[in-house]
Amino acid sequence: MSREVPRVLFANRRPGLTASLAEFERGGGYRGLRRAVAELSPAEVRRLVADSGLRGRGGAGFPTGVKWSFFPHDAPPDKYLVANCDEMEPGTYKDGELILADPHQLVEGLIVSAYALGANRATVFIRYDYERAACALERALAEAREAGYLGEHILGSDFSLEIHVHRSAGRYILGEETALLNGLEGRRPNPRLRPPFPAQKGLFGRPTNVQNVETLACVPHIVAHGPQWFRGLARTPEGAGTKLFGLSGHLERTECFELPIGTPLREIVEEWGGGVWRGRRFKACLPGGASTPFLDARALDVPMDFTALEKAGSRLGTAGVTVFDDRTCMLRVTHNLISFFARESCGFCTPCREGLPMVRECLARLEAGRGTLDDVDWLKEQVPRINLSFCALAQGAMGPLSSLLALFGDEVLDHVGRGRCPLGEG
Amino acid sequence: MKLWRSIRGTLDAFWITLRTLFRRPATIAWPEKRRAPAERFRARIVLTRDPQGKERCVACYLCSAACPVSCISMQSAEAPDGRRYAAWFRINFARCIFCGLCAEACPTRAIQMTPDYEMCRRDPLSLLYEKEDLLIDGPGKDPHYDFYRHAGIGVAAPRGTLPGERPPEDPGSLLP
Amino acid sequence: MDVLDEKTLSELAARVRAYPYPREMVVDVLRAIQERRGWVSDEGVELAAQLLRISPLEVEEVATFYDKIYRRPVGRKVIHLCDSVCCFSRGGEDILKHLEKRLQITLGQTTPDGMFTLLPTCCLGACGQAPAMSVNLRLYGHLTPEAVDRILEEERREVSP
Amino acid sequence: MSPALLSALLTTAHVAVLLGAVLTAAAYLVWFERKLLARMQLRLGPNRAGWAGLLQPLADVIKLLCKEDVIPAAADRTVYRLAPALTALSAILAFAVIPLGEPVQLFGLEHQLVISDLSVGALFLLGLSSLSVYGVTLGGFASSSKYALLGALRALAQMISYELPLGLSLAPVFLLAGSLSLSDIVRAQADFPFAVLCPVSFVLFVIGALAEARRTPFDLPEAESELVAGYHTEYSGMRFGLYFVGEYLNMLVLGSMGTVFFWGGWLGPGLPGPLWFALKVGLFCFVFVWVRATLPRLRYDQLMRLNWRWLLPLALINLVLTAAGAWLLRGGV
Amino acid sequence: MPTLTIDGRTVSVPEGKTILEAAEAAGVRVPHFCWHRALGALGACRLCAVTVLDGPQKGVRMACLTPVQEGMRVSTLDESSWNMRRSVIEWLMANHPHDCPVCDEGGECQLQDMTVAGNHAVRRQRGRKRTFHNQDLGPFIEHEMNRCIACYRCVRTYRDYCGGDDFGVLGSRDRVYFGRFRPGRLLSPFSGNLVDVCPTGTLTDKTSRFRARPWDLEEASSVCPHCALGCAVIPGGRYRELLRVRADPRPQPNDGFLCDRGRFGYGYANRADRPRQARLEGRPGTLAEAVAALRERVEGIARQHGPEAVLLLGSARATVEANALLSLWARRLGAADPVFDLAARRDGAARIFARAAPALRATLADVRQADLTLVCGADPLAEGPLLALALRQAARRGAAVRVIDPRPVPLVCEAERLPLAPTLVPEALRFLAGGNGAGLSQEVLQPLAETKRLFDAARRPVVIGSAEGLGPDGVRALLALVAGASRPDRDAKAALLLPGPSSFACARLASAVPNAQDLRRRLGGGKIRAVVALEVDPLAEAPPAVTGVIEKAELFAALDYLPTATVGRANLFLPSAGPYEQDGAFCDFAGRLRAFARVLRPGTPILHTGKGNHPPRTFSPDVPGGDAAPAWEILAEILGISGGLSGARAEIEKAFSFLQGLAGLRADARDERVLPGGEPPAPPGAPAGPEPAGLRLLLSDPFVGWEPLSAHAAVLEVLRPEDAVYLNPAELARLGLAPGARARVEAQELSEIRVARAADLPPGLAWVVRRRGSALSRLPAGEVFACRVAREEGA
Repeated sequence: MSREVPRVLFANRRPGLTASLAEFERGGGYRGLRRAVAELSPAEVRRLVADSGLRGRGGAGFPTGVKWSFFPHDAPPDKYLVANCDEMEPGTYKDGELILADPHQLVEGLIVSAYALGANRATVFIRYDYERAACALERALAEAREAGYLGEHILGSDFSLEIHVHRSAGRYILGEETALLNGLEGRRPNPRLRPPFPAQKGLFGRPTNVQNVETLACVPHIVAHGPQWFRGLARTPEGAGTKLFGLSGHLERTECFELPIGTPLREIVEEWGGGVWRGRRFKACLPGGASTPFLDARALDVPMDFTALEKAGSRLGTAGVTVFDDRTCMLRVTHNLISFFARESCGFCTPCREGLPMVRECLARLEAGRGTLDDVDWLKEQVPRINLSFCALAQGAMGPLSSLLALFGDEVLDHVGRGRCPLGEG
Repeated sequence: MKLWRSIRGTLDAFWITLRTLFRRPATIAWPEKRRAPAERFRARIVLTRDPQGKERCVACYLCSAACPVSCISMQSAEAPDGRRYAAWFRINFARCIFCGLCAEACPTRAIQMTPDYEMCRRDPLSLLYEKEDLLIDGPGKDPHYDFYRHAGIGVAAPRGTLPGERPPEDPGSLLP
Repeated sequence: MDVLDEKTLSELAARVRAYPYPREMVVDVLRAIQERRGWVSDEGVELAAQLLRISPLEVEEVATFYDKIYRRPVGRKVIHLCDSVCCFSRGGEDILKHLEKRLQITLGQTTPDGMFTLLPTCCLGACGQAPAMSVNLRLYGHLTPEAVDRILEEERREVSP
Repeated sequence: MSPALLSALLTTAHVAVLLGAVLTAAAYLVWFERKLLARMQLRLGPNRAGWAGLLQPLADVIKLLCKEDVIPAAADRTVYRLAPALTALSAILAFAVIPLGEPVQLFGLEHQLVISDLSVGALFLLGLSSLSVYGVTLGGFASSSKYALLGALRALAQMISYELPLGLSLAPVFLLAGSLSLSDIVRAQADFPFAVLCPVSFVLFVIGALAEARRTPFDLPEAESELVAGYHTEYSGMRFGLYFVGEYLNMLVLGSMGTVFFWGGWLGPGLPGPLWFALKVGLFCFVFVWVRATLPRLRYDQLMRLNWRWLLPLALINLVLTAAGAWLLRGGV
Repeated sequence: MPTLTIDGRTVSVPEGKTILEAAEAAGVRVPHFCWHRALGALGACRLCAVTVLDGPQKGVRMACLTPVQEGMRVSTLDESSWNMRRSVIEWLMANHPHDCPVCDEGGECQLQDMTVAGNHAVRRQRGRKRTFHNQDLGPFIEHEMNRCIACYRCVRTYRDYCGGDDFGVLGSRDRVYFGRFRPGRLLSPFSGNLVDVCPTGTLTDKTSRFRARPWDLEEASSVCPHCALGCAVIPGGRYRELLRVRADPRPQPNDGFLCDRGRFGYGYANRADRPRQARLEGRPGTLAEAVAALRERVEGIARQHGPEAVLLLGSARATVEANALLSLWARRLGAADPVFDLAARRDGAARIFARAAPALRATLADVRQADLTLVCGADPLAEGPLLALALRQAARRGAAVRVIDPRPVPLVCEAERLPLAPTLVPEALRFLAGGNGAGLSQEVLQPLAETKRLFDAARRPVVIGSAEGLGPDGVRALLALVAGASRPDRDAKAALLLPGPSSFACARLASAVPNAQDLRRRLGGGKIRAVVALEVDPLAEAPPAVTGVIEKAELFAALDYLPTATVGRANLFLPSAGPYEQDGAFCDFAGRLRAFARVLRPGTPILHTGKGNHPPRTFSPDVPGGDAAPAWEILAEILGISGGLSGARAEIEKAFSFLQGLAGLRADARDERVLPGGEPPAPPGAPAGPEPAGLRLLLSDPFVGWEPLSAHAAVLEVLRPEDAVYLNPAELARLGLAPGARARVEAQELSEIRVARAADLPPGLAWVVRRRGSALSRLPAGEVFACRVAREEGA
């Protein structure tokens, strides 16, 4: 907190408190909505968002404007907008923080986005464990409805919207947008075959747009302040806006910060995270949640931006930065990650259902020092093949594994050579 | 040079046959003299039992499928404990050529070849061996093999209790 | 029927009537059933099926998929201990060992007094407070063995003051 | 008793003894071949009938006589019946001109140890060997069976083809002996057997003889792996026996020819002439068996190529060279 | 039509097809598990990996999900896709049990094939294998969950294609479980398809469990004899025992699916009590004796008493050839045409439909492609189960399904119902065709008008009726409706459900004279002295007026392979061969001749001759119980026709011009010939009598229990319906009957005790489901009788 940073999404954040409607409005809330409804056509809103360079904050980083351009705005109702708050990726907790701090931002974002897309029904899909956030959101929805921001004829326009809150009951796979739609429909939440894409046939066979909570929260700010302002927030020319970075792992301070896109990793670790804990040294980190490839110390000066991180061999993902100190066995960490993915697989396609548990067994063997060089070779050949899975879950699991073999291959071989963990663990 | 080699090659052969003429014949005059066949000798076929004394044959029809002269026929049936067994099993030794393909095809080590080769009869019908004629009391070769302990379908022991198996999965389990 | 009380049942039935696709309420109905009994029994699945006008199997397909729908009996408090990478790297395993020792059960089991069921869970969204666990949806972070002891004590007291 | 009558009686007895001896020899040649082959293949061979299986030929004959004589329904019955006899007959007739030794004094008469010492004995032999093709071919055709037909066709082509090198291999011998009488040919070898003088002829003769006798490696007409039994597939009982005997008689005939033409017939030190003759024929038979135990069967195209591309030109060259050599030796007159 | 190259073979396929389908067309086999021709792509197994060498997305792709593009170059042999497929096999085999020897799928197992094809010989995993508990899925399907590879084919078949809702996938990750909520019988009447679609031994046929390996089975292309739809099947038998029936995987006509009646109803062929020996006046004899006796005695009676003394009964389940030869015999004797159906109403309806223009007759494929289907007075699930499945496929494509029937007709798809008394259905059809709807009440007319709007808008409507339900008047209205609606731009078609696999041909063979009605007159004359029943059971199917005459006949001859009541009573019995034991032809409900080939020779199964043990050790040229001959062969012998089947067929072609082409039919080539239309019979002079007053009895057929073949299959016992009489709840109360009470039902001098049940029926109607052997079941279905239902006191 040594540096002055713009505060957009966390402007109303106070520790332990949730901003009320009054607080939100005091800070300029619902200005974007008012402007959109009163001055802009839906197409203009979409244009603003496209110009702002906003990219999805849910992990894939797909440009929101492009995604919206696929949406059939002119199709007859029903059209749906879904806010994805099934935030179950290890290392990621920003959406929960966002809703708890300032739920109205999401509500406004949903309304403006629904206006832009012509959607007449919006649903917030919220994970089981975010019960507090769900309650806060429901309260905010009630307040908004009371204030006329929601319901029939919003702010006197002929635009109407209902927002539902759907509480889930666990399972990481529901974060995948088509699985989420199946879950919303009350079916088994397996990912769906694409095409048809949700924009064509989504919830109940109707056009549906699924967006991350943080993405939606950015939309009213863009409408209120303009795309140029939003682009100017970032520290790299390719980037746009700020980003919620959830810090975790072996850092002195593990909190969620709003920082401009493009903030270098070193600054995040050393200044915002307070440096690696217990005075140890940085060994590696997951820059964007459990499904992103590891970065090692050589990548500390990479700006945390979608394109720059891709060049560095990883992804910005959800920007949940998990840091590991130099006493950590990366094989052990990968084993834990793969266990997570294997357990959270929906069991639909073979590579994920059968392949991941086999990789987990193999890593367990290696970690216990019972592995062989054949096991290492076997792991290497699994990566491209499991990557051919049906949805992105198993592909996400291959991120850490492939980077483990690429960056920490010697450490893995050390396990085989010594017959135990070289770091004395396990 | 090539011609010379051809001629030498031909003459060599003559030398070999001529030399062989003065060697002791390998053939012996059975039945005056008898030789003890090796354990792997392929003669009369038997059906063996597993280490628990139960029939090894699961009547999978693989031996009859492998048999080049179609001398094996059977009918499989299911026992109350879920075991598959041969309701009847017949080998027509009048047709059998003792090639051993049946024993090779047998996935349960039930059908085995023995060294007993002296089984000529004048009446071909008496060479039809039924299950009771074929079944022996012991496990024969590979005495410790027990197919159902490796099959993985919960016949020899309750599901998931054998060394190679995990306990049965419960899709409704509380554990994620 | 003992699975749901009359009031909830009629509320749910009313919502079912209002929805064009009643099936989308399956998680809500199951959670409502679970709220009353702590878990969803076979009868609960059948009731949900009846309510939603789908077959019990179709309810069961969904119920067995979600890990927070309990299809087997649980204790009065369900402890979900996060075992994902952030909590794991900050000593989550030690907390698990401590819990197992303290409650004398292993993962998936319920204490003999029917008080606690100990279950692992994937990330609770409390990575900043690792290691973390939740007890009946109440989140506890920054766990230490001492804190765990205190929490267990408090949770126990809440049920039987 | 008039000498003419005595001579007639003697000749009759000679014929009878020769016939008996030759047939017995043929029968025991079978035993000899089976035993020899067995030993060359590390087997025991016939050992059940009599000591060392010596009664086996007898048992075989009895068996063959007792067997049912089957004639295929579609067969040409007359030719079918006749054909085996033709084979055996042509082989037996050959012995009429083969001299077994110098004339002996019997009951005061000089008796030739040959039934008829024809001045063109050699041609007679060649003619008979050509005739034996008929027995084989007609038998095969008359059987009305595909195997028999194929066997017959093969036999026909093979025997006619190999007659050429066989005949041409003998031409140098006639050249050197200056006679076609077998006795004269034998006597012409008093100093050197022709095998030494014209080894190429001898080799050609042996190969040709093997082919004429349809023996390994030239046993294509009865290649059992392809044609069951070739031209005699359909034959059973004693008719089959006749073919069988014919084949072994043929062996004896060819052995005798080899002995007469190349190894000086009955000539030899110490032992009486006929014994020498028998020994030499026996040696030939041994070689025939030895070849059978050693060489595999040729393919049909190889068989034909060997004859037309190698043996025939070689025989012609040999003839020319021998003629030239003889001409030079005699001083170029 | 994009053109692409697969493994060097060039192929053009329609736009939108996937690489996998293109490969199939090019003759390149791409390994797959979850893809299924009728179910489409899913993308779960990931086995169909191929390498796209040239195309918009290069690299390893799933063949089943990648649409073809012009100029694509695809390799299935490329190392990277080959490696992917190897890995998929390795993953699947890591937990697959080592039990192929005791698995019934062994020999026709796709996983086995793929494991061998993928060179997977050594399990590289050291981990322990996953296990599951199995469920009892009832008497038809065996469940072995350990063998499952989670290809999801079963769920998609059972739920999506067949419309069942009690089988699905439970759990998640690597413990997904395919089963039911609770153990128990699978309730869908199409559950047997799980056996065919499961690529491993997870779901296998319990009825033939452990009986034979596929390579030992004698199989042949055949036609299902259980109803008139003519589904293509491949029965398999061994040791003279019919062991299983599977659907022909080819798409036409039944799309590779079968109903449980057709699949599991084969037990009649193996019954120990099946009559296999000829019988003359109670004395066993040879077939030759019996044939000679039959000819002499029938000809004798015809000479002595005139040809009208001979009554020949044809059969819906005998082959077309046998029925045609029977007709020919009647001609030669100078007797009246055989009676092919004892139910006059059904017979009349069938004869009209059999003469309709071929273009108006819908096939199963037409039903699947339809955009509107009307089901009037028919119960497809009972009378032609695959038609109900075809209806579901139409509904899945978005077709509306409307049911006009007083009964709560069960279907496997969503349908809108309009309960209408059977007598009013023809009028409703006339209304749809543009009639004024006289006689229809206002509350019926309103939904009918809505239906008419839909019908007029539909481009490919199919109207489905049943011969029993519609009767002659209804069929006329039905044909008039579709004929009037057919225009160049739209294709309206009609389907009529008929009782048996030869019904259509029989109806065509029957002369235009209404012979079933004529029968009453002939029976009344008391002239009948000889009755020949060809594979028909009049004693169980005909009312007492008919059976009384038959039983009194001087000669009562029966040809059959089922142990029916008729066979028991006949004084001359000739064993005939069952449908899978002969070559012959059936004729499906759309009038297409369908040839089938012999699977087994007739004979007592070794199962019975060996009494569960090995067959006896004797040499004999005779097959035990092998005296039976195909009915057409017996009749050809009687008629003096030589030359086997082709001789008989040539003779038939000569005699019946509409059967032209019969001789050229071949079973394996799936030859079809459509019977031409003809001049419909004149309407009967007097319409059916007035509707009886008071309580009316309506009979209908069940899925299992009436159809003669499956009624003799013991394994289907569980599917047999309860002996119940269904009444409107108000009616029940009026009669003083509680649901579950025993009630005596009387109609037409027949009476029977049944359990009273409430059902969603119009008032004034008592509904009884027929069961072979029960008294009321001798009444014809479709007609309405006055009846009495009263409480039955006492035990």
